[in-house]
Amino acid sequence: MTDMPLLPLFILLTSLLASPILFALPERAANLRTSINLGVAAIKVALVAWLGWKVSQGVVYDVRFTVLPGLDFKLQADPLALLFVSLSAILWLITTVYSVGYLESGSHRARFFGFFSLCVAATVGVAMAGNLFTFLIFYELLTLATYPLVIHRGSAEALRAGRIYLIYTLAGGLVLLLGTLGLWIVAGTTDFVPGGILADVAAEQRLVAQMLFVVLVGAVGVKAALFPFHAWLPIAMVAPAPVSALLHAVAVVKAGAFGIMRIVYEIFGIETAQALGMTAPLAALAAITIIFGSLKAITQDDIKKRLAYSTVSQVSYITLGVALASPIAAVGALAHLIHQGLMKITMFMAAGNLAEGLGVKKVSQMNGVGRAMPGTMLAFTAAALAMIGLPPLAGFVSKWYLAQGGLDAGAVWVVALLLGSSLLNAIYFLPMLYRAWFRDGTETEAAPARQRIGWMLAAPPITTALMVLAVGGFANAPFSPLEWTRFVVAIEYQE
Amino acid sequence: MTDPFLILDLLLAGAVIALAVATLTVRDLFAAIVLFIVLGLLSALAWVRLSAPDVALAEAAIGTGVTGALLLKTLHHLRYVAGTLGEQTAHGVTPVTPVPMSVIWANAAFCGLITLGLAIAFLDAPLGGPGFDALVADAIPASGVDHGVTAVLLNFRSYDTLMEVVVLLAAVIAVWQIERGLSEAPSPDLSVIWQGFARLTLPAIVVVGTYLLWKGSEAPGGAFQGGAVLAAVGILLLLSRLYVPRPAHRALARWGFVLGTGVFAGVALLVTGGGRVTFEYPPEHAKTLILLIEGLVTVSIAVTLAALFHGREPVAVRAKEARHDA
Amino acid sequence: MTLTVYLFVVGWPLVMATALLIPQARPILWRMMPLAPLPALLLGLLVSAPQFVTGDWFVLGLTMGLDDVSRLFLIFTSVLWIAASSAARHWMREDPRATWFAVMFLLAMSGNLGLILSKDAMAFYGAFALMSFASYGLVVHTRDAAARKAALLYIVFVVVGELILFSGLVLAATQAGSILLADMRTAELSGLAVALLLVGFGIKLGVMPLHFWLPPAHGAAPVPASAVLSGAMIKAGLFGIMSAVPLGVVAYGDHGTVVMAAGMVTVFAALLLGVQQTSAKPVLGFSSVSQMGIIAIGLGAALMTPGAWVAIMPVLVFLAAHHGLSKGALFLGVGAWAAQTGRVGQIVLTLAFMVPALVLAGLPITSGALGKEALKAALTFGSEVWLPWLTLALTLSGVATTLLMARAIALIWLNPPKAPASKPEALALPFLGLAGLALALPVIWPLLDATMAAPVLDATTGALWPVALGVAIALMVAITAYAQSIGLAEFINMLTAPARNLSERLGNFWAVKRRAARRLGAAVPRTIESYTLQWRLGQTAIAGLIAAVLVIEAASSLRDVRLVTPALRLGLTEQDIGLQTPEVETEIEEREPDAILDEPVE
Amino acid sequence: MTPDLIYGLTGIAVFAIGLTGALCAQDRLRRVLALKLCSLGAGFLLVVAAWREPPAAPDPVPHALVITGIVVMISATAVALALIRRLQSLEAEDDD
Amino acid sequence: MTIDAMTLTLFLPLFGAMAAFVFPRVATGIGLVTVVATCGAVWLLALEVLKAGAVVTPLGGWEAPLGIALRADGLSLAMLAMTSGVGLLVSLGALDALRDLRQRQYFWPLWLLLLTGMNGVYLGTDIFNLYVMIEVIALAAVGLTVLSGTKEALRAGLEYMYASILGALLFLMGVGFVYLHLGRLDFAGLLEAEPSGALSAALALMLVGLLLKTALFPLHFWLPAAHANATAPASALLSGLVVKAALYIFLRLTTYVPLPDEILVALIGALGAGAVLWGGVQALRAERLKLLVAWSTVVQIGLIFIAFARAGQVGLTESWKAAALLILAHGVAKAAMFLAAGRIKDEVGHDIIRDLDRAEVRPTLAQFTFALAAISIIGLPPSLGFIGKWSLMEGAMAAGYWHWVAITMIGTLLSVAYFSRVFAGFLRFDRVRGPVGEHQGWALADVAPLTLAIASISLGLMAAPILSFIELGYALGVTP
Repeated sequence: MTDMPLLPLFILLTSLLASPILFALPERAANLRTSINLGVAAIKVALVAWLGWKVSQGVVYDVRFTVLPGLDFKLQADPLALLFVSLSAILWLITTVYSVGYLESGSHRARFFGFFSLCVAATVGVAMAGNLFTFLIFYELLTLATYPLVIHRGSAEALRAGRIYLIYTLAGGLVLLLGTLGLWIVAGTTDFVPGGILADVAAEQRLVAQMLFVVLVGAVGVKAALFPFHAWLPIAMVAPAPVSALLHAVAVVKAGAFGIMRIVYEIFGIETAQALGMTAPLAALAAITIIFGSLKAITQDDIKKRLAYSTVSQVSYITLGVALASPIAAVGALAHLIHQGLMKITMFMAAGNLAEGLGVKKVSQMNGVGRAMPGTMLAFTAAALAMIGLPPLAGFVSKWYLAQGGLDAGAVWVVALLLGSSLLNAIYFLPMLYRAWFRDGTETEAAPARQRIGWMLAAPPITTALMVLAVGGFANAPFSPLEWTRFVVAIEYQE
Repeated sequence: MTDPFLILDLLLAGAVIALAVATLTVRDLFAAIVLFIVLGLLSALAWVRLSAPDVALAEAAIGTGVTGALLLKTLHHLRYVAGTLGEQTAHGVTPVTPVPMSVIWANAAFCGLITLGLAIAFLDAPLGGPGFDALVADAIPASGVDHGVTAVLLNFRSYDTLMEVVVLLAAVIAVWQIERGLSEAPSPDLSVIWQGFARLTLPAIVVVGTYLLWKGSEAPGGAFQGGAVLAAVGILLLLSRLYVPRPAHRALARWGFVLGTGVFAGVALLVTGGGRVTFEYPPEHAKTLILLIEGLVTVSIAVTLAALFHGREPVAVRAKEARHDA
Repeated sequence: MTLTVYLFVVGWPLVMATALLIPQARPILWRMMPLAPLPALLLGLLVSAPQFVTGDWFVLGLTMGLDDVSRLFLIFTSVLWIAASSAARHWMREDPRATWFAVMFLLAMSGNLGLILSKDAMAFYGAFALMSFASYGLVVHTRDAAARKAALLYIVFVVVGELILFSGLVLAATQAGSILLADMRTAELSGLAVALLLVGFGIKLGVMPLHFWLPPAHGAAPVPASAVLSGAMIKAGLFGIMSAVPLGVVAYGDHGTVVMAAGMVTVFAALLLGVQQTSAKPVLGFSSVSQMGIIAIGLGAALMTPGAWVAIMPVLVFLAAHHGLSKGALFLGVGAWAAQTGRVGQIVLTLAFMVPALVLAGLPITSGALGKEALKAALTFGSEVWLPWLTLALTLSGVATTLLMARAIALIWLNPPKAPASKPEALALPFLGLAGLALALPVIWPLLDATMAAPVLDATTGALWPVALGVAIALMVAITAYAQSIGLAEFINMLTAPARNLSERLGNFWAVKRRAARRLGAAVPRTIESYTLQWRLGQTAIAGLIAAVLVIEAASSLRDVRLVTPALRLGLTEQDIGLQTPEVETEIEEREPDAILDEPVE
Repeated sequence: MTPDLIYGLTGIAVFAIGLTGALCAQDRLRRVLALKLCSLGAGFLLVVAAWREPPAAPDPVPHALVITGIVVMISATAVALALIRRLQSLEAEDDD
Repeated sequence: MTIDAMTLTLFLPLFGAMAAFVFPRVATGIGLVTVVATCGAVWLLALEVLKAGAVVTPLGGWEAPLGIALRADGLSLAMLAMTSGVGLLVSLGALDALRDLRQRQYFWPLWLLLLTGMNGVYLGTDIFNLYVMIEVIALAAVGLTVLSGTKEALRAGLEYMYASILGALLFLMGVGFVYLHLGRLDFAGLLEAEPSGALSAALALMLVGLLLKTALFPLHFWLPAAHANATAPASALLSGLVVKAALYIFLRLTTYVPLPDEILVALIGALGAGAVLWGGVQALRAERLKLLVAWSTVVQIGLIFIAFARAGQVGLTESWKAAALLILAHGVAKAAMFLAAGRIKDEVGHDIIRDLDRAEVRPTLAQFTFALAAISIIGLPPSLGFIGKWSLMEGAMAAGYWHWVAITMIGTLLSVAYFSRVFAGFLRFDRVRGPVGEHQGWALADVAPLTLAIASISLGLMAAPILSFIELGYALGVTP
């Protein structure tokens, strides 16, 4: 028994209800808006913490009501969901602070924060969806809520980016709808059940099950920026910095990766997926994406684009970990879900600070920025080193587990892949650090846009950088993401 | 054995079809409308032959008479607007791009196919077959009237009839709305003799109409026919300019339009209660109520039809408004 | 008769060389050039060994003959000479010093054949010297600075080598008490004699540290000369050692250790030096050095453990033939490539070039791999202490050779060798022939001498990975080098270019299609719409639809379809549906609770 | 051969003629006429359906329906004609 | 005088219409009160239906074949509820949208008569009565169409009038054939009918008549112009509600009269597919916002017919539910969309899509409303449109009719494409010089469309109750 069975719903509603209020606020009511934003974000963190405590006590949450006969809208708070919910709640709080600072003098703030809030609600919904149908609902909501954020600037370029984003994600969503329908017809349910629901179907109708796998994973693969579907992500970089940060760290891309996880683990079941012969191609695709993304990142001069391609690469670690079908790799994948979020959000906020404070938008302009903005660049450095995978930072932990998992699954190439990818990471991150710290800033001195940034911009990246240090350094501590991940994986692998 | 009437039937049918074709193909619109009126009258004749005098009356009065008047008035207006008032040979009133003959033939071919199909279906159907005859016969005593058609109209299917009056109401509202501020074509110049004729005939027509209404309960005739005949009075009044609507008459006209409907619906509602549902007249008052309704509906119908003929809402027209009322 | 035959075989090139002095005969003689080594080949193929002929009246008594080993040497040497002379015919066509070259070429040929056929020290030495000195003419042929420098180095080494060899032979003859090589082979020679012999022949063999002359000389000589220099002549050193040193009879532990060590060093040091070269032929020269290192390993093992000689000897012969054919092919290949004028020919020849290159590197099943595997097997009879190292070295030599070959191929393209104008296909033919022979060696060899071939045939096919590793390293190096040369960003751009091109092309394709579609999409609906409006097709559709429905209905009534309404299908009656008016006015039945919604709609 | 048969077919023919006219006619007024023909045809059909062999009285219900139909039709006609008048005036104004 | 809820639903708007006509000065007040009261009546009726399943009133006490009975079950009540609910909100929207006194004065009686007609259709069980009702609807609707009085509106209205009359006459001819065959005109008679030539003819005529009135491709020719040129509330009513009446009759009719053949069902679906594709293409081409919305109505009607045909003849027992869901979804969303489009036009001064982004005034709330409605119309979760599309596709997939799934998906993509044109106009700012007065807080006029739009989204989560509700009273072949 729970004393509050609707807790997941409340967590969803906190940001969902905040959104219309934020829409309705007049543009000039900045203080009120800020307090609502921060208040709701804080409440949400508190609620999630409570939920986490409850769930760790073994309380099972299951909120549902019937939408169509046999088809439920269902929220659940299993450990996997909780992992993602906590990530989004915490990062939302931080990003909100950052956005408030970032948009201090911008236009359309009511719209921005309204959709921002909606976007987080959708992410939370994606996390806590108890079946694929509910997942689909929030997945589409996420698309719709992020579109106005992507095109926030309202320029022709932004609109073009938004259109591409919309085409990719809505087409993906449509395919997901098709897949969900197919699943429902074939399996009679769309519930997420550890171990999968398709074992019988896969045994009887192998081809159908395979097609279903391709359709479903392909559909969410669009948001996860899997190789042939990655093109929207770098283009969507026209969005304001907090949006990019959120998009890459928690919301869209992670929703895709999370979807792959749910589909592989809880719709098909890892054994069934393996028996269908679908995990190997998925792993190969992930590998291609990892290398491709890194290679593309090297050639980018625009900081945000470089980071975007880095995301393309890094998110596929998660897919890889899932596809390797090894519990250890799964730990790595899940841990990377969290770790990458922390690292990438740090970097994007730092990049935003560079653009805001110094007008630096290109790698080639980064000379000497370390001295100009030491705090921001320290955070960036920590995240970059973590990305490369230096112990004991966050990235190291997840890569370590992925490599172990690869060996465990008998795929030695994974180790080579990770080494290669880390090398490539180094190739594109180290020059940035080098420029920032060891070159004299000739160009930035001349930049006219130079101005001081407020604490609301400076603090968030430093906070997340500290978290990057913490989750890596104390990876084995109780309640660390890694520990929680192990717990989740034990459930998914039914050990 | 040949029924002598059959020859009449065949002739009549042939004439009807020929007139129908002629109505659509004759080039002059005025002629087309006249042909249509003839067609309507012949149809009414045919329906008399089919023992449907009520229908024939209604068709002759409303379907042909009032409709014909409306059509002619419209044609007059259009020619006035187009500036072709004097030219009797004008073919059309709207500028049109010709439809290719192929399309016309295609349409005709499809319609021929439809005719064929419908004819087969008709021949296949049981003629003189099942109907409401028995039910009506059973129910007539309780209906409060003797004449079948009136019983159906005002009792068994009074709901339909109410809605039919509502249709009229809707039409008059729509027409007022549409024509608001429309400048009028000058009436055809009716000679003094005409006016005198109108003066003489009007009372007679009123008497005929009232009689029809009264007869309706036991013999052919009834509210609609009566109303139509009375409407003819209105039309004559309007045409002869013996009566010119004024803005001040609007309120009265409105009341006139809704009178029948309102009373009809009101009675339908008022009789409820005590286990009776809407429209269920207490048998003892049935005849009275029906007569009341019929009478008032007749007035409404007459006023409405006349108003439909007149068209415009009588308002003080400002020049600007007349031009563009958008 | 037989001595005459032998003398003819050796002397025929000399005759031709003499005839070249007559200008009128030159064209014919040039055309006959490939025929010069032909008698030798026929001798090798037709005569069954062993055979000894003596001509006592020559000098100190001439002894010539053939045994199993020299017969095989004779065959592959003469094949090489045939190929080289065919190539030379075309290579030298326009050369102003063609006659000079031809004379030297024939002299060297004569010497080379002669030393193989010689069975006594004097004849051997004479032929050896003839060959060595005539070769100077070949090396110096172009007369340019590099050639002169190489020739100088060459001649110094030759002179010193001849001196040492002479001392060695004299010492050996003294100790054996006979000038017959066969006697020396069985005598217990002193360590010094053996050492002198080894050094003397070693210079020819090019084993480090006696190799300095070899790569420049091979690089400087014209292509046909390089082919025989590398393919045939350096084998004379091996042949000399095998003929004169009492291998398998006496153990020379120290010598063996030195030779073996030198061999091992040679294998890899040649690699390091070879990759630094900037044109293809010196690289191939270093590859020869490296290959001779392998042979030196075999020799060293035999020197240490005489018992192993029986096993090692056939393998060494095989390796010599293998290397001779492959390397000859490679040198000719460089020439043939250089003669190509078209890109297609170059690419085709590059691909063909890879055949002997891979054979040399030891692709499994080819002679290179078989030889090495056989050598590994034979070495098990030798010192156990060295065995693992030797095996490792031999295996890794595959990697080294692959790298050298890759370097050579790369250099062909990067620094194309020059070639005189001539018919490209005429130069390609000898190359292809040799390459084919090199590839087919494992098949041909048993036909020539089944006994000698046995250990080779018994050998395992060899492993792919050394070659693969070599290729991989080469590729990586190449990529790195390329990346360095064009800059990293550019390089990555290039790497991703296919994807980008594809996406761009797709994008363009789609853009074109989209524009077309947009035009079409704009035009077609407008056209349709205008027709629809003008012809009032919507109106026609009304009639059309009614007609269609009627026709469908008529058709279905003919088809005897059971007509059921959805309501009836579920077996509902009028009463169920509630259409029938019940007796009383308003029907409000009490139904089962489950038909009523659980909760009222808000 | 009975009257109902004759007039029934007549009705169908008039309906079809009207339909053809409604589909083909370009002139606004003519289309109204064509539609009127359709309604006439439908009236024929119902009246015929109500007809019984003479001693028997016809079924009054279809008669009532036809009367209703006639009234409905005149309402529709009136509205259509009003639209035509108004439209023509507007168009004429624009031409000026 | 005890009047049952069903009669009230019918008579309240009728009396309201008369009153509003007679007292033009207070027409607005009368109209609003009437609509609210009608909502109340529908509510009462809903309670009765919830209790009893189906409620039948034989008017005049005459039983069905002779008299006319009114019948309310889940489906008809759902339609009634949609009509009155949407109607109420559109009425509120009309308060602001109709600024001209005369427009207002005529709007109310016409709209209330329209409401009467639609309520009559949803309660009717007699096909001749349905004919009269669709005529009431037609006249009132034409009156509303031309309320703006522009030439375009009049032209469109005339075309609409022709189509309406012709459709009704085809229906009437069908009624004649039904009588010829059965001798009765109530639904129950149809249910008992044995197939015959006359019934087939009747079916053909009535079906096509109804298709013409619902504007199913290729009989849609009158719709876009009519809906695009009417005033905003009129468009909302016409597009959201009026075409649904004929659709409803179509649904009822096909339940009681056997569709002879799979081919006919496939034909209907194919016409729906044509509507989806052609309407989508035309919407992409449309230059004016309201025209685009009107074309999207054509598309949606096509989609409803696809839903109807999604699983063939055998599947009709279930397919009608999908169709009904889509009808409801479209009614609510399209009304919201037209009202929002009207608001945008009012504020910006024009509704040329290409120039929307040049406007310096951006009625944010109306744009937001438009976007919300678009979500439902596109069929994105969790809107009711999504649920409808879901059931459509589910049925088609389960029956193996993949072509309907494909068409639906193409239609969805098309709708994204044409709506994104509009969104780009809303959200682009770089072509405007000077500050944009964007967020102007709440405008009262936006409340009605916004409420409708939010309803269209959130009703999706209530699909299960709605679905079980429309099954009440065995509306269309549902076993208990």
